[in-house]
Amino acid sequence: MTETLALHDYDDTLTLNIDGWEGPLDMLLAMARTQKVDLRAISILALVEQYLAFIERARALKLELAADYLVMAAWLAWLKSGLLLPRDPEVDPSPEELALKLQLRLERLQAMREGGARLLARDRLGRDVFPRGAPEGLRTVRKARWDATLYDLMSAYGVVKARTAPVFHVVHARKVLTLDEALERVSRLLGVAVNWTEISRFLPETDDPDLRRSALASSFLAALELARLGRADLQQAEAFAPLYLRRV
Amino acid sequence: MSDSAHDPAFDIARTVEAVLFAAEAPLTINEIAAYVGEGVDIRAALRTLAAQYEGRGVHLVERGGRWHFQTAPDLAFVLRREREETRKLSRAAIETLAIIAYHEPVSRAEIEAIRGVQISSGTLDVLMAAGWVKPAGRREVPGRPLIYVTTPEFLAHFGLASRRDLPGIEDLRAAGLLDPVDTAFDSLHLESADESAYVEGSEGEL
Amino acid sequence: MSDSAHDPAFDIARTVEAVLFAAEAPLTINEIAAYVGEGVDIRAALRTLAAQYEGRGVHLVERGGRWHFQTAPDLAFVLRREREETRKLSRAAIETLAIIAYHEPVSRAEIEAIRGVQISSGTLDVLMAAGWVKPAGRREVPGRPLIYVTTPEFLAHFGLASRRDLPGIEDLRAAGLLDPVDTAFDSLHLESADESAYVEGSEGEL
Repeated sequence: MTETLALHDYDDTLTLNIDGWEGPLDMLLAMARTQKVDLRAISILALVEQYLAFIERARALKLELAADYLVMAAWLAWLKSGLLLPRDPEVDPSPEELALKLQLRLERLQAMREGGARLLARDRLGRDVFPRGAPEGLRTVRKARWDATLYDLMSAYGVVKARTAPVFHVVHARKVLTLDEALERVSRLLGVAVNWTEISRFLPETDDPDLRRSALASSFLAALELARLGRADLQQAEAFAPLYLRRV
Repeated sequence: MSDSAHDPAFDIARTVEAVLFAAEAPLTINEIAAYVGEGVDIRAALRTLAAQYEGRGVHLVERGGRWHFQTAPDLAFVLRREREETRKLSRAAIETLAIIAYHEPVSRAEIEAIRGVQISSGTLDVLMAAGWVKPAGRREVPGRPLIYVTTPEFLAHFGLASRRDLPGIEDLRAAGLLDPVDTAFDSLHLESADESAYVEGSEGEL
Repeated sequence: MSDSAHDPAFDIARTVEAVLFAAEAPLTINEIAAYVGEGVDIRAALRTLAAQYEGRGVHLVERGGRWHFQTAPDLAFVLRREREETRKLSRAAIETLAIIAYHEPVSRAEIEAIRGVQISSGTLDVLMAAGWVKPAGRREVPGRPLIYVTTPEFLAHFGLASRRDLPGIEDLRAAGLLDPVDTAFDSLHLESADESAYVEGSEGEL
């Protein structure tokens, strides 16, 4: 393996170039392949020793190693002792089982590496085989099918007619006492009243302040009108004092 | 196509075929030769290929000294596919269509007068593309505006035997389709006003 | 190529030929039928065409249920364009692509388990940017990891009619090399359990 050790001199610090490997498993696979082509026949113990020897050598050279390489080394050292010591039936899984799993992992990685290489060696589109360089292209002409029903048509026309119909402005019937109503009411109540009566007594009973104000205004006008016609007298002590009416 | 797989002329022809197929633009004989090799009778290979492709879905053609494959002209109609998409008419389009149907023949200015809104140039185009409206001459007034009418396809689409089958104004009124929008809005407004008045009133009573 | 110019099957074949020549991407049979017409035996036409083009400079091929014409592989040396140096994939990318292709659908953690290293962030991106790999939902296990599959473009690029054509996939499957380590271990262990029991037994006799 020493020939794959690439040593670089950076600022007096020796760094082990392990960029060539994609992690410890990859490195183990590379080592395994130096043993045998058929991974099923390799010696895991020999592989472990090879790996540990590599790590030892790297340490002796004071090379920096990524943590996962050291973790793998520790695990393999433990596995090695397990494989060499007399079997302890209490240990589960057994070192042999772990060794077998490591071998299975190496086989699987190797299989995918070969698969990738075989894929890349195929006749690849754009490298070995070529599609048509200047295809005319297929066109999809979108043709709109308009969706509208007779109802849509009718209601649309209704909206147009409604929108453009002459507009009648209708003032909403606010609750008011019209002058005519006030005249009628004040005249009638004046016929019943005997003496000076305050104008508020002529107003209809209501909690609606708007109606009350309207009634007051129209009743006041009605009183003025009746006074003008000579049918009523008005009396007020001073400005803003209560207004009194009396039949003439 | 041919069993002369080991005929040198066939090998040249299939190489030229591949070169022209993969080319991104028509190629001159010199350009083809740059791929296939000098001293090769490209012209003969092109003649062979052109004859082989004759009558097929793809032709080998020469245009101004450059060669390329193109799909057979008689199959051009196949290469475009029509796909129908159902789409809803815009409000402007359906209103315009309704005005034309009820008032035809009408000019654009008349449609706008009835709608009370201008119509964009695309609106009539859409209706004409749908096949429901067509121009029907010009009105003999100043400016000689185009006038529009509905088509038999319009009647067919809306299930009408004739324009007389269009519901009349009275039918529309009866169906509530003439209710002025403003009135409807006002009644809504009043209702909510009453509601809030009621709420205030009840609070007052507390 | 053929003189059966008025044979209906020939007409269909030349129409399919034109559609595939004109197409900018491989087409499925349904897509071809959308142009050529429904109720037409596209499959038979494709078989006819594939046979007609066999041995020529251009081949008709199927890739993942999609059909396209491409130049004959043996003419690569003529057509290969020096300028288009295909960007080299990293070893990580190649292995990851192989793992996805042979194991799909597969999660990132499963890829990492096989490779023994974490996937750097760019690796899957490169494969997805190339259009060869795409996410295909999540695995319903804790963590709901994304799972990845290859695309029809992957099959087209590597000249595979389907994933069954992946090099050596049948051998790998038969050898259990596509099974997870634990599954493989369990089956091996069961087999060898009898064997080792025997060996231990014989040792016991010594």
